[in-house]
Amino acid sequence: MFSKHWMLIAPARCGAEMMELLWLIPAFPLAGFLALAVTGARMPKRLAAIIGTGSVGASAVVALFIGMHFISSPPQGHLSSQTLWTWIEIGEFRPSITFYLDPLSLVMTFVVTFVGFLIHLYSTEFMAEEEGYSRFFAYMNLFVCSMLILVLADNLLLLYLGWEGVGLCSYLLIGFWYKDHANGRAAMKAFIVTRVGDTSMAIGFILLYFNLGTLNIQEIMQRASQAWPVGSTFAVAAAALLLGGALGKSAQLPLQTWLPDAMAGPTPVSALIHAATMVTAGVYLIARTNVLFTLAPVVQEAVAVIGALTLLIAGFSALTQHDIKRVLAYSTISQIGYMFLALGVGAWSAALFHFMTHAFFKALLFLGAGAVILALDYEHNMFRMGGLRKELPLTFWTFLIGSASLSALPLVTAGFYSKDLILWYSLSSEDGSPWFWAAGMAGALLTSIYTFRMVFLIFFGAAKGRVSRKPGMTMKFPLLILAVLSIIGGFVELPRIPIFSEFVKTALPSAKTLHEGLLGEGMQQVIASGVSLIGVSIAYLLFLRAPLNVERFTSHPAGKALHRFWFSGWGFDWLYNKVFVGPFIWIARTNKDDFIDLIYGGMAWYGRFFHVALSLTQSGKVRWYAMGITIGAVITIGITVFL
Amino acid sequence: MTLNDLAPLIPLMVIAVSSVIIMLGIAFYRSRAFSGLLTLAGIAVAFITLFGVQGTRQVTSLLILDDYALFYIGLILAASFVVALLSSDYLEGRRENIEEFYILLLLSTLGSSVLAASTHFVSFFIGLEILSVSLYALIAYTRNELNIEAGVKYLVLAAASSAFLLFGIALLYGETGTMEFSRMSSGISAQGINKGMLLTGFALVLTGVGFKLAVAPFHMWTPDVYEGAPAPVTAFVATVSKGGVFALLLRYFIQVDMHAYPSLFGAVAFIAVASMFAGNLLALLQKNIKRILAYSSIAHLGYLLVAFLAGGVMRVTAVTFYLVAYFITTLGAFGVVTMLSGKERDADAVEDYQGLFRHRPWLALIFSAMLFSLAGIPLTAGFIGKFYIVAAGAGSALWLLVIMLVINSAIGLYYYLRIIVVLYAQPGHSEVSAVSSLPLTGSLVLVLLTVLLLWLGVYPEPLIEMIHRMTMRF
Amino acid sequence: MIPLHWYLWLSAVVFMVGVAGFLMRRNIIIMFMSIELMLNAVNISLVSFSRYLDDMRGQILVFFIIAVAAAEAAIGLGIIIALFRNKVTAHVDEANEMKG
Amino acid sequence: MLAEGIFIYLAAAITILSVLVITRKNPVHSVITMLVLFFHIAALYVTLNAEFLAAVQVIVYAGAILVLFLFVILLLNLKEEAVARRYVGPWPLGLMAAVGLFLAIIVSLDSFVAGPKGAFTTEVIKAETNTKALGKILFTEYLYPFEVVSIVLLVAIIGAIVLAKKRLRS
Repeated sequence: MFSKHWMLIAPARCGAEMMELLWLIPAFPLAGFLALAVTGARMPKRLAAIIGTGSVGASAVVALFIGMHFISSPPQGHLSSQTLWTWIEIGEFRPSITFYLDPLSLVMTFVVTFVGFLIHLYSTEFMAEEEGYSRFFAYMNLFVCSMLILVLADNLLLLYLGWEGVGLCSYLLIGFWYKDHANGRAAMKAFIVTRVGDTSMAIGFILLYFNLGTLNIQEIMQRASQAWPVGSTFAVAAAALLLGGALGKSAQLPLQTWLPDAMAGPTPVSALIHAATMVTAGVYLIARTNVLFTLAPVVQEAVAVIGALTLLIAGFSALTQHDIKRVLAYSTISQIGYMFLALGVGAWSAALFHFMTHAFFKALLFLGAGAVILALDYEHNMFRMGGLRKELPLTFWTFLIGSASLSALPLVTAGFYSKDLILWYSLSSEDGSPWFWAAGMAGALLTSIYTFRMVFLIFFGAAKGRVSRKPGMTMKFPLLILAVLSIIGGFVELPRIPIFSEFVKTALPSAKTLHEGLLGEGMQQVIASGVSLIGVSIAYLLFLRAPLNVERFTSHPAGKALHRFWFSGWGFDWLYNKVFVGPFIWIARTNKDDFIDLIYGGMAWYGRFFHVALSLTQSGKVRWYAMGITIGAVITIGITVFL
Repeated sequence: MTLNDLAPLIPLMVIAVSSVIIMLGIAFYRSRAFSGLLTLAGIAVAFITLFGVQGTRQVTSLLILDDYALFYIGLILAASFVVALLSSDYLEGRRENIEEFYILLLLSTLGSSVLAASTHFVSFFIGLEILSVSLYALIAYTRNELNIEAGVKYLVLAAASSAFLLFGIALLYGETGTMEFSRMSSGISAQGINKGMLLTGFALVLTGVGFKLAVAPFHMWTPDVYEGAPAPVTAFVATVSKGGVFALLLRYFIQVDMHAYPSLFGAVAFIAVASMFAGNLLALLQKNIKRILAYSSIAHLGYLLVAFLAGGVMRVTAVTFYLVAYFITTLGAFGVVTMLSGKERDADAVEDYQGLFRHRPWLALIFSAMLFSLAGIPLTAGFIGKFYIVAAGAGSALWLLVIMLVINSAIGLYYYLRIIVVLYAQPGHSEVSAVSSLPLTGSLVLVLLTVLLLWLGVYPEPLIEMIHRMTMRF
Repeated sequence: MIPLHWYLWLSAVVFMVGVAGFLMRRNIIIMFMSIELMLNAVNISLVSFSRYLDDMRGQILVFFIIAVAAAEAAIGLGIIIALFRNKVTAHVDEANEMKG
Repeated sequence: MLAEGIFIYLAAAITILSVLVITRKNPVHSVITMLVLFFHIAALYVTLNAEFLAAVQVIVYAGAILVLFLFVILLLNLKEEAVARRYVGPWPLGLMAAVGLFLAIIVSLDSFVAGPKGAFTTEVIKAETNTKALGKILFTEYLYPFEVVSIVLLVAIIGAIVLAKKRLRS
């Protein structure tokens, strides 16, 4: 009765007070993390699952309510912020704990909480056999909390807190199975490579703070556009430094090497962190600070170029992988490349749109891959799979939907609409160029080839492994929901009905299109559809119909070399090993007794020396102490009287 | 001098009266629980009556009950409340007749509170002596070899340093003709400031106060006394006795306008730098936790003096906030030591803590939180405190001191982390970690302190606001 | 009238003798007596200031110093007895279990 | 002239006696010397118009504190201490530190200027007697510290008992 009553009141209460609940969104996962961390392994698995999943679910519900309210009765200026408290206050340095909600952060929050919730739900079953069950959920909750802080942050310091928080959780979760040293190494690699970017970003933040005198992101954007003319050195430097951070976090060229190795973590982790949310933090950062990038056209151009290159390079690499998760990892890099391309040509909302659809279908693909991997007893190699269509029908169909969406099969898939938008803007935008468009098209072709290569290898052909475990309800349900989202998620932005970009336009300026005449939007859609369909056919021909052709190609010396080159991710790891790691180790080795060591050694030595020397004064003899006081008095008198 | 004057002194009187009640109570009925509860009640009542004091009340020329004094008295009372809670289980079985401990504890709290409210050399001296005299007995309370040694050392040196202090007071009195802080500056300006004898007086006062605060070069007693005293008493020495003295020092030097004497400023700066280096370097390879904490407290007082030297509105806020953070952290750290101490000896060797996380994850986490705060890691109260000090120092352009502070924080990090590493290492062979069960009150106190520590690290604004309001007068 | 400086000199000399005794003698009881000497030196200067400043407050402080000195002596001697029970020595430097 | 003469005698006696106090081998001798010293200091107070303090000096210092010292010396029966070495090993260092402190203090002694004068001139005190004048201030302006000093004594009593009491055999 009470609940009914409450239901009646709730909509009325949902009014202005709704926004007051914003803080609950990150607070729930934080509470979940604390509860799980505090009780540790003592907590029963069931309870850990309920707390871990429930906390994210609760914040998803709050996000939904707030989102609905935001859409139905938008707050003034289409943004609202909630200041919880000011952390410290010293002059201009006034970092507050403030959450800032505008369409951009709302979309991010929505995706993070919903996809996060589904992945948590999936994990309750996926991880059921694992040791450290509650540890897993504690990390995951902490991750969701950090990610929400990151996207809701109103100032640079809070954003940085979230940024480092997700980095930490990524590190912890990649190395979740810490008993295997390779996993620890992968975690370390991810941490160090992203740290390169983080450092650059931190310097950028400091530069912004010292030049513009505020930490508040909106104020920074305002002041920057007033203080810095387009193309000024400061704007370029700041944008470039922030870009560095974005490249590291989003695994873009040249800092992309960590992501494929990050697949060492449990599959839900890969789905949540390394596909749907964290890796897109770079996209978010650039979108959030889009004013800066507009002020620095050079850097914005660089974003587009990097995006185009990355999507191609990663696409080729994905083509050759055996490990199903590595295919998806390269595909993620490639898709984020699309988002960067969109950002680079000023199609901010297209990037965000692709982020959203990508989160749906890539999470779906990872979760589907997880189901396959679990079914085949942790088999990752696609060449040892096959014919799973019959055994795992639901997984097959959902995986197929995800793949279709990834390959942007026309009309029915979400990926089609988002990718199409990017391709269109890469050509028609003021900053676009046919080259970008061509790269995007080539990428689209690659995408559908490697995606359907994956589908054909796993689900078609002869069965090669025995299915030992079939997914239960808690794993199926998220797959279904995500599959639905992978289809209908695209309908919010149809070519003539741009609901999504209308919604976010208060936060992200709409793209300026110039060369309308070169190629109509409809024409370009037809071409894109054709390309993806061609890709699927090629995959069908090469990997299902006549796999021999591929083998013949790869057994040819040149083909072999190319295969190896792509397989190893264009040799970036090799290159970095030779250029950075090798010399670094060499310098460290040869320098072992050299002067840098001498500085540190010397400092330690002096520390020890003074410690020993001063320790002699602590003789334990009262007389000596009294002498110290007397001499101290003499010194004090000496300084005060004679100085 | 009317009854009306008496009203603001009620908090102090409550403390004094409850100690007398306990003393009389002991004569008729000896009971640890009874004395302990009376003590806690007395402190709590005194704390509550603090809120009854309205406005700034000057009681004769000796005491002032302004917001600043009330804040510090509140802090002191809270700290001794914690110490009283920690000591009840600790003392059990360590000596017969532990009820007198509470009388001494209450009276030394009274002494420290008098210091916080002093505006006159006479009340300063008497407050200091109440504090010290009861500390002599508290330090040697359980009467084992180390206790007595620590007690003797503290007694001999404190008495001598009191003599130095008194000589300084006498010289200042002779030069200015008054012992009131507020009238002293007018007395000085009548004299012209750079009088050698006046400065000698200041220097001698600084010596006496420096001894109590345990700053270099008057610091050498600290580790021995900290090690030898019973763990809760060490917590008391480290917090309550220093808090009162520091409150007084701040008030005194603000009222006589220390910044008018560049050389005095130089002397305090010398003491600050010497304390930071001495404290941190001595702690570097130390193997005894109590001694490490002693050395670290020397360094922390050095940091505090940096803020003390900074001028401007932020000085008092920075100092006070840092002291609050220091109180919480120190009480927490010594609380952990107290809880782990066996009856034979205190748990003060670093090896005693090896692998503590495996036996007692909670205690290890709390201890790590305290150490993080001491090291000034973000999201703890210690970080905010240090941040304010750096900001205050930088605001007054004391760059050299700020750089020294930063260097020393880096050195400090080393030995704090060293302990933390030990906490999470494989367990060693120590009888201390095998203490059967932890007393409930102590555990609750520690949890509360940890919550406070994190709370202040994440949400320090209310306290800062409060400090700002309370100390606005300066 | 005798110059105030003379009293100050006397006070400083007695203080020095007190400090010297405190730093030189082995016996802790003599050390205590040295502290009393220092306090007496302070008292001499305070009483003379009081006289020369036409102000009674210096004498008040002396009064308190004497009272406190008595208290310190009492507790000091108590602790000396405790030390003697433990170590059978009045040589305070022999109590150095703790150092470093 | 007489005043100067008396001062010079008292100052010389005080200096010499205090040196004797810290150099006697037998602690009992030190105490006795100190007794004489305190009488001289009391006499000095009398010349400074502080009769009350002179009396307190004799009663409390000589009568109570020194007796306490004597009592402890006898109680502890420090015969061996009496024949042992008088000074600590590095005593010259201690002496130097003491002399250094002395020099640091007296170096600016000449710059000493007495502060502003108060209301209690010799005539006022003569009219009122020293004790009465002292009492008046003590029991008005300094009433609280006067009361609080009793707490110092209380602490001392409790502390001394706590520390010196014999352990119970349980």
